[in-house]
Amino acid sequence: MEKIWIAILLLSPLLGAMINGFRFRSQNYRLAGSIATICVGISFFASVALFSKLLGMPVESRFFNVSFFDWIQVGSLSVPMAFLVDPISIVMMLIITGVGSLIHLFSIGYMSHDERPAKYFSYLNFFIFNMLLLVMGENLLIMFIGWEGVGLCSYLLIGFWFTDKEKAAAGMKAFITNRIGDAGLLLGIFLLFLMVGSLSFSDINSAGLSEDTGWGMLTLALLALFVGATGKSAQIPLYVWLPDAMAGPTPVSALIHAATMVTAGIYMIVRLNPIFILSPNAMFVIALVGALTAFFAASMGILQWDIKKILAYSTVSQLGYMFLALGVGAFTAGIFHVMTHAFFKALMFLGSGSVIHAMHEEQDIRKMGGLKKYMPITHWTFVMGWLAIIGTPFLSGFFSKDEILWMSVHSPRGSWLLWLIGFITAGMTAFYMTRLMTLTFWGKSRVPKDVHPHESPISMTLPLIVLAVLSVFGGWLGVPHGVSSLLPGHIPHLLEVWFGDLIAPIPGLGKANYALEYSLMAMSVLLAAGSAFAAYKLYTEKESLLAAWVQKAKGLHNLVANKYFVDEFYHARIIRPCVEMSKALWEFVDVGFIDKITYIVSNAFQDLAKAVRMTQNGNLQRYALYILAGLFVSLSFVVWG
Amino acid sequence: METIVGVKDLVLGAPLLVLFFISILPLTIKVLNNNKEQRPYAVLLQAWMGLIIAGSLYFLQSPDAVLGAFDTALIFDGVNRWMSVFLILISGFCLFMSADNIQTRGSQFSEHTFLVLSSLIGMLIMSASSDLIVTFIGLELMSISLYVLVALSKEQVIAKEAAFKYFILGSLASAIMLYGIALMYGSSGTTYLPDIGRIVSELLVEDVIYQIGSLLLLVGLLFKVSIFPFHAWTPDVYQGAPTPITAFMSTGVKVATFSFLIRLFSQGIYEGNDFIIQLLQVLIVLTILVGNIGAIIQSNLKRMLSYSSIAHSGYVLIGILVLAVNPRDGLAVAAVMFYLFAYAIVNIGSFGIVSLKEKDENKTVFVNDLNGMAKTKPITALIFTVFMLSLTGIPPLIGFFGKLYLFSSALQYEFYWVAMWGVIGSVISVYYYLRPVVNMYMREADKDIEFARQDLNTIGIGICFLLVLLFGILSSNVLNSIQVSL
Amino acid sequence: MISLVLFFPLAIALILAFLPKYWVRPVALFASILEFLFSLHFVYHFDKSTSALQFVEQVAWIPQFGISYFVGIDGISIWLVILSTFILPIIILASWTSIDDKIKTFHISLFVLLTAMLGSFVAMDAVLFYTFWELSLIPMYLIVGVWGGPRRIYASIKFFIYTMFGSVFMLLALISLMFMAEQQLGQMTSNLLSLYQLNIPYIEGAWGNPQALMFLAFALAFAIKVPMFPVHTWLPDAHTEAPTPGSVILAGVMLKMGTYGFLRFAIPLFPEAVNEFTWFFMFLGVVGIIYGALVAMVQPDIKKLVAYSSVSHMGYVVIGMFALNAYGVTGSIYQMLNHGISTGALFILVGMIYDRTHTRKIADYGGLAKAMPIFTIAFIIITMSSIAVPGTNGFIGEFLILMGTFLSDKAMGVAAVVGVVLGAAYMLWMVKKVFFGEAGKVVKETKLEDLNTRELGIVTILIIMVFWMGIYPKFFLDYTQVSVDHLVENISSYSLEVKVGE
Amino acid sequence: MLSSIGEIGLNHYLILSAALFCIGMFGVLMRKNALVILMSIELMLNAVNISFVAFSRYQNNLDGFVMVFFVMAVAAAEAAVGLALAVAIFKRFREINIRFFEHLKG
Repeated sequence: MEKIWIAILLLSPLLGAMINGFRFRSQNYRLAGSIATICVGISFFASVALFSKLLGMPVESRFFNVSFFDWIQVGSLSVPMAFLVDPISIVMMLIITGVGSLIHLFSIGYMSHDERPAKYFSYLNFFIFNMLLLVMGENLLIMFIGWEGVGLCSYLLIGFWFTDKEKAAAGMKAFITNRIGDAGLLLGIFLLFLMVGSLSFSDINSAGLSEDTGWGMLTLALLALFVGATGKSAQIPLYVWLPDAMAGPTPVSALIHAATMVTAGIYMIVRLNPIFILSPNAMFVIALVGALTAFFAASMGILQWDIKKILAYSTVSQLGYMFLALGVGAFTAGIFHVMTHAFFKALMFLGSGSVIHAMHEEQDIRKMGGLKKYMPITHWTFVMGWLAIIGTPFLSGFFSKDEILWMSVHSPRGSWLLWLIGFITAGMTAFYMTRLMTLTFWGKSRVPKDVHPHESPISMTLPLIVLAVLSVFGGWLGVPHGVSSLLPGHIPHLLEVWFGDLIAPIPGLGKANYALEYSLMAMSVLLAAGSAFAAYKLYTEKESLLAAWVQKAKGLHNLVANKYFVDEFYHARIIRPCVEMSKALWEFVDVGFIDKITYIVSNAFQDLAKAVRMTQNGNLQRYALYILAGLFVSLSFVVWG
Repeated sequence: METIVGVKDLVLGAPLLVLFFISILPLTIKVLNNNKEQRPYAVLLQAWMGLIIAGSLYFLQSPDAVLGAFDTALIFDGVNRWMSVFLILISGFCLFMSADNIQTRGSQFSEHTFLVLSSLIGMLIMSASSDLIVTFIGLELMSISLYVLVALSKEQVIAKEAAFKYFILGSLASAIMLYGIALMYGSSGTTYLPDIGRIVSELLVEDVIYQIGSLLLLVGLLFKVSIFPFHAWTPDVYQGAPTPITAFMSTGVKVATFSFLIRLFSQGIYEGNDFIIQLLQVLIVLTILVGNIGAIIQSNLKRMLSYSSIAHSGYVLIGILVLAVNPRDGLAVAAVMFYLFAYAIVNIGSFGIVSLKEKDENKTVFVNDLNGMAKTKPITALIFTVFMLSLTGIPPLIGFFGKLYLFSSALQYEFYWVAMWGVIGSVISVYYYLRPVVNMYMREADKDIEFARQDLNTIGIGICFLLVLLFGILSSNVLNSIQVSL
Repeated sequence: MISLVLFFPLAIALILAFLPKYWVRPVALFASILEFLFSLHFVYHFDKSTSALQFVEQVAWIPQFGISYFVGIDGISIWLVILSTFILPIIILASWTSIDDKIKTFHISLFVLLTAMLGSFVAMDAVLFYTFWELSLIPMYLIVGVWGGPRRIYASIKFFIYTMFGSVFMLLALISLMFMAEQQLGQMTSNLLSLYQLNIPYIEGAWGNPQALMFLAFALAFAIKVPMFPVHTWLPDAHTEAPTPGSVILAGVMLKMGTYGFLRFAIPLFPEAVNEFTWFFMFLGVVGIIYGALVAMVQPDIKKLVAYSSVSHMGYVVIGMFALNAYGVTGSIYQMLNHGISTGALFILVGMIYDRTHTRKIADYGGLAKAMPIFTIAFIIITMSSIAVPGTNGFIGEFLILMGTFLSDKAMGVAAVVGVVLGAAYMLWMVKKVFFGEAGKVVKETKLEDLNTRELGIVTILIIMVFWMGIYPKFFLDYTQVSVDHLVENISSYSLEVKVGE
Repeated sequence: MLSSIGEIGLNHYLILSAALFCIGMFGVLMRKNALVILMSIELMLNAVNISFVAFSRYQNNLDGFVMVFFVMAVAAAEAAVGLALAVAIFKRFREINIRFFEHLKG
């Protein structure tokens, strides 16, 4: 029975993509949009149905493992086209299809005056299909299909307005950076296959691999997988493609680069958490990279002027948090932060989308300001998202982020340094988010004369409202133990209960010291409030003070504003030498060396031929001389030889 | 022991006698109606009648009998029978060609036929003889008639020069050979090959005279098949001579000389003579290289084909080299004969096409005269391409199987280096054999090519073309029938 | 049945010679489709459970040397036969308008080339294989030489001499194998099944080590044909100068004769030499991948870029084979098919633009997507297949090859994976330059109309194949499974039998 | 005076014929005049005749003498043809020095 549900769930977005694909020339955005939204809606209802069915099942057998046909059958590798729906994947599926359908609805309005709406919706549906493949795959290889499929879709969608050279280049950059990650993932898959002999998740997790405290084969495999994750979830060093990916339409950024695709890396690590636990070194690396990414991304976010770039760096920073959580072993907190982040980040992206739509494609916040009165709904929903992200108590951001901060200290794999980095980043997050709010919505209006911002239509504001509600109340799904003990009625940590034994416990986790937890929580709330207030003041009245600070820290300001020159570094140190080398290779090895040898050989034969021709000079006696010389030489051999 | 010329000898010698009388028939007819030249086809008819009779006489002999005539001076065994039939076929085709070619069709066609037939008789004697002096006489009869044949061409300048060069160098070489024969006679006491063969083992050890003699004899013969140091005359003479005669020389002389070389080596004259084996290896490699490399930049088609014929005699010599190691290797003899058969067909065909292109006397055919022939004369272009590819040794044509058999016998006796260079030589040959193909198919004709109507010649070319294709696939039957008759 | 499939094209070539000009093309197309249907007979009657030779036909050809006309099909060669017969109708369709002079000779050489290729895939006798191997040179030489671009003569003669140079050494090795058969098996034979029984002496490290020398002779001939790194320079020249159909058949099928040769001759005949030289050939393969990808990145000409990309792809096939495990070898056979289809399709598409714009310089292009949307979609799908995006055929092949290589030699595996990234880089870079961005010189000047029905038909067939082989590869892999396992398990003493009851 | 010279053996004749042969050879190589070349070839053939006779005398069988007649016959035929050719060339080229006909080369 659930086999049909899963088939419908997967195939309806594919079907939607096909329908829109074949009529890609049609201008009727409403028809195309509605087909796409309905298809994703069907998947959403199917996942809700599966979710309810899973709820009813007993804890230990709470999964569906459905195989359709044998995909690859070579040697001892047998890969069935099989799908696994269990607590982890159902959560991801709900996020993808839920947030996805909201974003599809939003896109109808957003894409109203685009010339190729059908093509856009077919790509979007194809993306959902690939993302579902990724999360529902029963083995690493099906996951890998979804993995590269979403990479392909992000390439197509980022480069959707391909007539513009930068946008096409951004698409290509995204695909190639993802590909570098995928190469790492491939190596990880091979190493795992070498150790376990099968690629299916259940076999790998239950293979009983030994603890690998050093840098053994297991740690290398896990690090290779992590390289794949950094490629897809935009961590250092492969995060450069995400800010440029903002070239795509805003709903795309909301869906792909906030809610779903970028979380693929986290899903994979959570899916394989039993073996990640076995290698403390790998987890330490993950945690460290996560923390550093969070810190640097946040710092870069502060000085950006493009509304979508700020949100992009904020996403990279939040992803850094999630990897920090995974690195210290708080897998549930990681997934919980994925969910809450999906809500408020999608909300903010869509909010920025409606702002850009209203401001006729204007994305620079220096030309905005005071939009509060023009766009009330967008403004208030944006405020909800803002409050959630900076971690105001009892909103979704607060629960998930503080859980991560607390675990980064409390977990044996964590350390005070990690907490400190997280703590400072939380402050910075509050600062840049408030800066964004003040410069776009509050403050005095810097809107140029000819632009008249107006509120977006209902089809765009409805998803905003729904997401705002989710951002506010989403937090209650995973109330941390420390907080729940304060509140009456002791609300359980629903997600923890829901995942049950799928998440391996962290070895050596001590008793929670609530006092320390509360003090840390209080400190982070105070820091957030303080930096938010500072940002508000700086960007409304104290412009001069801001300018003075910028003047004083000239070098640092320039460095951070130019994103630490990372792009230029990559270009200068990796891409250009690579192109130079290939030019040199082609010049000197192919044309210069190998072809030269063929020329040399053929010229040698030409000269030899000329020499032979010289010997034939037509003189009779010269020929007689050859004969007698030949004779004389052989005679001398006979007589003296 | 007295040697009486009995009836048996006459019967066996009948083909030669028939050919002799037929050769003087056209001359006598010409003299009888006071020197008025008959029409060329009449002369041709008479010549062909003689050839058919001689050919059928050969077939009358039972296939595996080894018959000796004139006190076994001439031995008619399997090898000789095949070679003689080849020679008769070759001279037949060449007469076809010369009947149509401008340079040879003129007023002296009956003299031309007489000389061709007497040269044929010389070849037959040479291929049948097993006595050094009889070979010398056969060789001289062949060569002298060829010297005159080359000079007989209507074209004034280069034919006379070629004839004179051929004459001087030819007689020099035969003088050397004769000196060799004298020394061998001196050291062994007889010129009868089987006798020499029996006493050669103890002769080799101490008798330097014999070694020098056998070397000189070999040099004389190698000159005839234009092996490396003695090849210099070939390009000039083949280019100078009229095309039918070039075809006749490049195939007939080679077949006759190689059949005598087979007789010589299989009697064990050079068995165990390490110096000769080393010398032959060096000469083979050098001949193949000089032949192939020399042909690369030739712009004159006939000159290119002459260089290629040098290279091909280098390949055939591999078979003789194998015979030097093991005189009784039937496979090597069969390989040599098969290669000669393949080479003869293709060469006559190619020279036939060259003579097709010669409309007036002093028109030399250049490689880029063939430009665009694929458009104007598609069939001739195809035939010429097939000939070139067979010379290169591309399967499934006959040339490839000839090379395959030769290289297998070479590798059987561990002549790795010889096989290596032979193979590299055929790769080099690809370049110049494909140049005409390039001109025909890939270049546009600046002026239209029109051929003289030469129907006899076209029949000859057509037959060669069919033989090349046919015996490419069925090469085993030819090889089989040769082997059976050894 | 094989002889029918093998010699039917020759008969057609003969018939075409006498047909009037305007009948040549339809008859050729119909005959090639017929030929494809005949070849499907093998797929239908193929017994997947055995690794033995099937549809065997044997006739003594040259008894003195033990050479026989001995043909058969097994798991390794079945799909290559089908690929050849599948590609031909597509080529004839693709060249419907682009070839206009001497079309009779063109189609005759196409059919002779098909016989030569089919022959080399089914020949189980060494000399017969060599005959078909060399025979394939002539028609290809004519196709490149007569209908090619400006430097066609240089390119065609270079192609001919390169391949011939390699194959003549193979001939010597072949003949010495026949003599070894005479010593060890009593009578000289070039029948492959008995040659497999030979144990060719392998003297460690000695200069004259027979097995190593023979292996290298065979390997040289096949390496030139594949083409592998140092001897590949003939391929870009041949491709840029060849007409579209020439490039398609050259890249589509002829390169596979080299890799097939490795699988059928070089690896099974000389097991010890293979073990010793595995790392060397894998190294060359990997160098080929990375070198091909890097040089492809800077090519100004689309066709040269695709040519270097096929050097890179064939590098994969080679390292897959020399991984000597089930994944690598199956992957390499599968990659041969994929390369045939995706690179063939690429050349057809490039040919289509070339027919419209008569320029192949990437710099002239730009913004093609706006002018020719359907063409762009087709090109992007084929590009995805050639850079091995999952869901397309390229991914299956490359995944299996990379897994096989990684399992047999980690360092090579890692280096090969780099190729995956470079592959994406140069292809997408080219797609960006040609299709996206502002309208380039070509789009502004010439009026480009999108694909017509004929072209659309060809492209759809190829795209269907790409997705079928990507989504349900089991159908294809089942055929090769047993033969590959048989080859991989007893590499050291490989032997093949004829299926009983044939 | 004669007896002091001692017995004239086979080697003397061989040396004589070898010397004559070499003289003939140098004649062919050095001289420019066509007729002189013809003559030197005749000289080489006669040198061979001497060695034939010498060998036949010292092996006292008659084969050598018979061969001499064959050689002489062949030499005569060659001379005839050679002279005919020389005359034909002289008529055409008005020049007997062989340096002049080097048209065929390369």
